[in-house]
Amino acid sequence: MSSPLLKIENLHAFYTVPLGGLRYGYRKVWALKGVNLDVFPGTTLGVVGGSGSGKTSLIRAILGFLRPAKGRILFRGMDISKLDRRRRMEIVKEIGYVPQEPSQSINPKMTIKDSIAEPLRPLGLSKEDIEKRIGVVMEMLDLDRSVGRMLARELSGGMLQRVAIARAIILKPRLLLLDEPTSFLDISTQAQILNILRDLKEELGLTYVLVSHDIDVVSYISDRIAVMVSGKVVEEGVAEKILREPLHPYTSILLNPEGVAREISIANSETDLCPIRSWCPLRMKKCSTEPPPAVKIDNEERTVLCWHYTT
Amino acid sequence: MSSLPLRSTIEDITSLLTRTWRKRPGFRVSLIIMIVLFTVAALGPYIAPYPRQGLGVEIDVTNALLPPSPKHILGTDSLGRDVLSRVLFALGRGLYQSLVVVAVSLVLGIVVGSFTALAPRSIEAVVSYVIELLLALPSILLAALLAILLGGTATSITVALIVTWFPWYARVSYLQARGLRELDFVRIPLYYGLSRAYVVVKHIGPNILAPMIVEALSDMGSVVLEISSITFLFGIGIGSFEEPDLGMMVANGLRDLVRAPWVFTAPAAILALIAIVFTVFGEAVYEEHHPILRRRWWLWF
Amino acid sequence: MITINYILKRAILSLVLILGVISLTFIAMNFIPGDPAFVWAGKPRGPGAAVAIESAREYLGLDLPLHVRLATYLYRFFTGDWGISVRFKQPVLSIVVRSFTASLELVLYSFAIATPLAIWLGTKAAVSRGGTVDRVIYYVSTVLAGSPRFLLAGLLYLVLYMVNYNYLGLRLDPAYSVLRGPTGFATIDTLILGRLDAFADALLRLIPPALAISTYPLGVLVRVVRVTLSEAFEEEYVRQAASLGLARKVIVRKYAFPNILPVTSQLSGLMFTYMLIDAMVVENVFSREGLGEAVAKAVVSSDYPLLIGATVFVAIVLIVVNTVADIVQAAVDPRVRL
Amino acid sequence: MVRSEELGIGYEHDEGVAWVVEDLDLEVEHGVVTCLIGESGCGKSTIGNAISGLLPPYARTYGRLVVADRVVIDGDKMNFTGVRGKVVVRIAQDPASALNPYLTIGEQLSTAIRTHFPGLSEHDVRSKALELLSDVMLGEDVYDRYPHQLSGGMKRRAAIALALAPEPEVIVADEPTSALDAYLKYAVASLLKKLQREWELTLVFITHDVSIARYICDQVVVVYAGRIVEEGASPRCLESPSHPYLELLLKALPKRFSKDRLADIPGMPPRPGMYPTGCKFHPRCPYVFERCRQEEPPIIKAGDRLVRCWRYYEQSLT
Repeated sequence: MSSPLLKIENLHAFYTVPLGGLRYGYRKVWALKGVNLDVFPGTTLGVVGGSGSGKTSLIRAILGFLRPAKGRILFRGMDISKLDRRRRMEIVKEIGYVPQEPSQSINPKMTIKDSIAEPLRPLGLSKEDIEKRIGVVMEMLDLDRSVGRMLARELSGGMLQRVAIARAIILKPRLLLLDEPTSFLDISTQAQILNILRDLKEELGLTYVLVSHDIDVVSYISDRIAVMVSGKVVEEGVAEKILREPLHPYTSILLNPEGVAREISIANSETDLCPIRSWCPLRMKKCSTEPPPAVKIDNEERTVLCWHYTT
Repeated sequence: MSSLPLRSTIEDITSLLTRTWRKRPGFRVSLIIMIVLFTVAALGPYIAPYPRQGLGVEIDVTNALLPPSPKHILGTDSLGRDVLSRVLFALGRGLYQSLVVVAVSLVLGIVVGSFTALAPRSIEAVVSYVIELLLALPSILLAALLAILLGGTATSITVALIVTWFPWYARVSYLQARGLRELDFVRIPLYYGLSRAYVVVKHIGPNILAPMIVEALSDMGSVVLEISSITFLFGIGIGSFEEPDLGMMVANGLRDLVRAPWVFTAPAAILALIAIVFTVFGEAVYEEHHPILRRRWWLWF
Repeated sequence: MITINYILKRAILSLVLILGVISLTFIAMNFIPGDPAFVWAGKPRGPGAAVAIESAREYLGLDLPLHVRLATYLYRFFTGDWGISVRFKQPVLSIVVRSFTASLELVLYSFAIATPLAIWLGTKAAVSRGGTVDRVIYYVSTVLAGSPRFLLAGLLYLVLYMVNYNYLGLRLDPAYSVLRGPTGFATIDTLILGRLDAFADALLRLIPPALAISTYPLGVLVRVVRVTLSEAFEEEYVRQAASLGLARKVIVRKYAFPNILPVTSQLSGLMFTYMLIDAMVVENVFSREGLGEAVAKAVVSSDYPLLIGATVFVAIVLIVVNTVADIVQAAVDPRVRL
Repeated sequence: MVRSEELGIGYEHDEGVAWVVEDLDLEVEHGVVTCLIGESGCGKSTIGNAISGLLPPYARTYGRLVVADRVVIDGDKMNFTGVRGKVVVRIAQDPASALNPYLTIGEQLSTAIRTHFPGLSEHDVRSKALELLSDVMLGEDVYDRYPHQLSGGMKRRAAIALALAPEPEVIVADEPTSALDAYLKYAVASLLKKLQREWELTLVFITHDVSIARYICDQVVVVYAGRIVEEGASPRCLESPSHPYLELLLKALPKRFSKDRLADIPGMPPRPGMYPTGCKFHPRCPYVFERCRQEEPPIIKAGDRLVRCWRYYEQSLT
C-alpha cells in the first residue's frame, strides 16, 4: 500500500470556554483525545459522529484553526502543525476546505468571482491567468458565468456551496476537507452536491476527508469510514465492511437508530474511559476502570476501540 | 473591483433611506426640514442682514436688548447685535461641527474596532482597555480641560467629543467584527495567507459599515445636544464672546431670560429644531433597519 | 445569587480603569504643551503671577525625577490632597464632592420620575404597536429625548416665574442655610434633621429642574422598553406561550416583561453620563449650585486643578455606576445566576 | 379533526401578497399521525402555523379551515380564541427557545395549567405539573429548575410536557427532530408517538426527513410549492411513490449499500409568489408533457392514494 497523504497521530486538542455562569476563568474542553487516522491518496475518508464528537475539530486542527496540544498531523510526511509561515503557505495550496454553512463561508458583500479568486491573490498572478482559472473552476461546477458578478445574498444555499467548492479547488489541491458540506441543504440540493463531489474526485484525482453526521451521506462517497465519539475514533475501516458488520456498539446505533429510540448518554468527560460505558450492551468490568484499547482486526484492516474485541 | 464593497454599502444605505422615505411620514418631514436647515446654513453668511454683527466683530451697545421689530426681526442681544444674523452664522458652524464629530468618530471607531478584533490577543486586550478607559471620561469636563490647554473653544470641543464618541463606535464595531471573525469567510482568506489589512478592508469593513452608519445617523441628535450643552456651559462662564455659537447664545440669553426672552428663545428653538429633526430622522432609519421593528406588526395573540 | 467571584472580577476591572484614569490625568498634568506650572497656576497675569507659578512648580515638583512625581501624585490622590482650586481658593476635593452631590441629587430625582413612567408608557406602546397610541407615545418620546434640556428648563423657568412660583434658584431657602446634614443631599439632610418645612422647600426647588432633566431618560427608556418588548414578542417562547392559549395579559407580564430588566439597568448606567451633563446645564438655568456652576466658573478662570479633579471624580463615578449596572444586569437574568 | 377546504395562505409585503399555500384540501382524522413532508420553503411550516393559530397578522387567507368542528379560518377572517391551547398546541423546532429562560419549568407548566383549568387548587396544579413531567420521563426536581439548568434532551422533554399541559386534542410538531443526531431523532419521535397513543392525540408532524416520517406516521402528505402533491393513508407511499416529485426525492437520498448515482432534480423549488403556471413541478419534471405546462392538475385518486399529476388522469377516468 502506498504511504498515506495525511497521517494523524495521537492528536489531542482542546478549546477554552468561559467557566460559565458568572465564575471567572476558563476551562479546557478536550475536543480531540488521541485521534489516529490515515488518509491514502485518491481515497475518501468519511468521518461520522454525533454533535460534540470532535469531527469538526478534527478538520479545524488540520487547517490550523485549532492548535494541537499533543500529537502530530503529517501531510506528505511533514508535520504541518509546526511549520513556519512561509512553509505553511506552500502546504496550504494543497489542502482545500469546504465549510459547513454556505451563508457564512461566502462574504455576502463580495462578488462571487472575487470570492472564488481569493485563494489566488497571494500568488500574484496576472489578471488573465486569474480570469482563466476562475472560468475553469466555474465550468467544472456548472456555475453560469453570469453568477460571477452576483453577490452571495442573491444565491441559494446549493449555489453557494458550489461556489465554496470552486474556491476550495481553484489552487488545485490534493486534499479536500469537507465539513458537513450538505447539512444545511435540502435533499435535492444535497444530491446535486454529492454528485458533483463524486465527479470532481474522479476528474481531479482528489483525496477527501468528509465529515458528516449522516452515515448515509458518508457511505455514498467514502472508501473508508471512521466513527468518532467524544473526541475519539472508536471504529475505523473499509466502508463496506463497517456498514455491513459494525463492531463497535456505537456504530451499530448510528446504523440502526430506530432500534434504540431512546435517549442515550455520551460521557463527554475528561477521562479516557469509554464514552458509552454507561449503557453499552457489551460492557465489561474493565470498561469503567481502564480506557479501551485500539484493537486491530481483519488483517489490520479495521480498528475498534473496545475491550470486547481484545480476545 | 475594489470599489465594490463601498458600492454595496452605498446601495444598502440608499435603499434603506428610500424605503424609510416611502413608509415613514416623520422621516419625510424631518428630511425636508434638514435640507432647509442645511441650505439656510450654507447661505447664512450671505443673507444675514448684519453680517459683521453676526460674526461678532461689531457690537452696538446702544441698541441692546431690542424686542423683535422689522429692523431686527428676532431682536438684539445684550451687546446690541442682531439675533437673526447671529443665528444664521451660528447655524452653519453648529451643523458643520456635529457632522465632523460624527464622521470622524465613525471612521476612527470602525478602523480601531475592526483591526482590534483581528489583532493578536495582547493588543486586543490593551486596545479594549483603552476604549473602556476613554468611555469613562466625561466629555464635558474633557472639553473644559482642553479649552484651557488649547484655548480655542470650537476645536477643543470637537476634539473632546471625538475622543469620547469614537470609543462607542470602536466598541460596537469591535463587537460586530469579533462576531464576524469566527465566520468562515473571514477565516478562509487568513488561512490562504492574505493579510489582516486585506481581511479588514474586504470582509469586515463592508459587513459592518451599513449598520454602523445607521448607528451614527441615530446618534446625530445626541451629538448636537451634547455640543450645545458644552458651549452653553462655557457661555455661562464667559461674560462676553464673539464667536457665533448657538449654545453660547442661549447661555447669554439666559441672563436676560425674563427681560428679553427672545435672546434666549430664538437660538434655543433653532437648536431644538436641529436636535429633534436629527433624532426623528435617525430613529426612523434605525427602526426601518431593525428587522423586527420594520415589520408591519401588531400583537396577534 | 450571583457569585462573589463575578462581582470581584468587575470590581478589579473597574479599579484598573480608575488607575488608568488617574495615570491619564498625571500625564495630562505633567506633559502638557507649554509650562505645566503656568497652566496649573491658572495662567496668572499681573504682579502675583511669578509667586503663583513658583508655588505651582513646587506643588507639582517639576524639578524632581518622574517616578518620585508619580509616587507623590498617587500618594496625594489617595490621601485626598487634590490641590487647591485657583478660582475658589479651597481644596479641590471638597468643592468637587459638594457640587457633585448637588447634581447627583437632581439626577437621582429625575430617574425616580422617569423610570416608572417610561416603563408604563413603553409597555403601552409596545402592546398597541402600529396603532395610534403607539404612534403618539413614540413621537412624543422621540421629541422629548431630542429636545435640548436648557430649552425645556428655560421655558419651565419662565412659566414658573410668570406664575410667581417662589421656589426658584438655590437648593434651599437662605433661611435654612444653617442646616447641614451628613449626606449633602438637601432633601435627605432636612429629613434627617427632622425639618419637614425645610424638606418641603428643598423638594419644591428640586422638582422643576428634575422634571426638565427627566425628559431625557423618559424619552430614551420609553423607546427602549418599546423596542425590547417588541423583540420579546417575537421570541419563540412567547409564541409558544401564545400557542398554549395563555391570556395576553399573562404573556406580556410574565413572558415578555422580564426581558426589559437587564436592558433597562444597563442603559440606566449609560444614561447617567448624559443626565449628569443635563443636570449641569439645567442647574445653571435655575441658578442652583452644582457641578455645572463649578465647571462654568472653572473654565473662565483656567482653574486647571479643579477641572482635573472634577474629571477624575466624575470618571470614577461613571466607572462605578456602570459596573454596578452591569452587575445588576447580570443578577436579574436567571441564565447567569448560579 | 383538522379539515381545510381550498385553503390559501399568503403573506403581505410591500408589493402585494405572496401566496405560499394555495388550494389546500387537507383532512386529518382523529387520533392519527400525519406527516407533512417537503423541502424548505414549500409551505409546510405555514400550514402548521395556520392549524395552530400562529399565523402572523400580515398573513392573508382564503377558503376555510376547521379544527375540531370549529371554523377557525373563514375567508380572510381568523378566530382562534378557545382553540389555541385548548384544542391545538404547537411544538416548536428548538426546545431551548420555546422555554422561557426567566421562569422555572414548574412556573411555566402551572401558568398553562391554571389558564386552562381555572378551578384547580394550587396543590392540584402542582401535582398535575409533576404528573406531566413524569409522563415525559422527567424527575420531580425539574419542577424547580430553570431551562438553562437542563440538558438538551431534558429541555426537549420539558417542552413536550409544556405542550401537553392544556390537554389539547391536536399537536402540531414543526420539525421537532431537525438538527438532532440520528438516535436522538428517533428518541424524540418515539416519545411523541407514545404520548400520542396514550393521550389519543391527533399529531401533525412536519418534517423534511423521510426516514423519520416512515418511522412515525400513519398518513403521509407530500407538499410541494404550497400544494399537496401526494397523499396516502400509510407510510407505504414512501416506498412506492406516485408523484414524480416524491419519486425523484426518494431517489435523491443516498442509500446505504448502493453507490448508484443519486437523482439530480434539476433547478430549485420555486419561491412563494413566483410559482410557475400549470403544474408547479413541471419545470423540474422528467415526465413533463404539454398539458402540464398549461393547466394545473387536480388532485386525483390513484389506487390507495391521491396524486396531483396529469399522468394519473386517464387512469382515474377508466
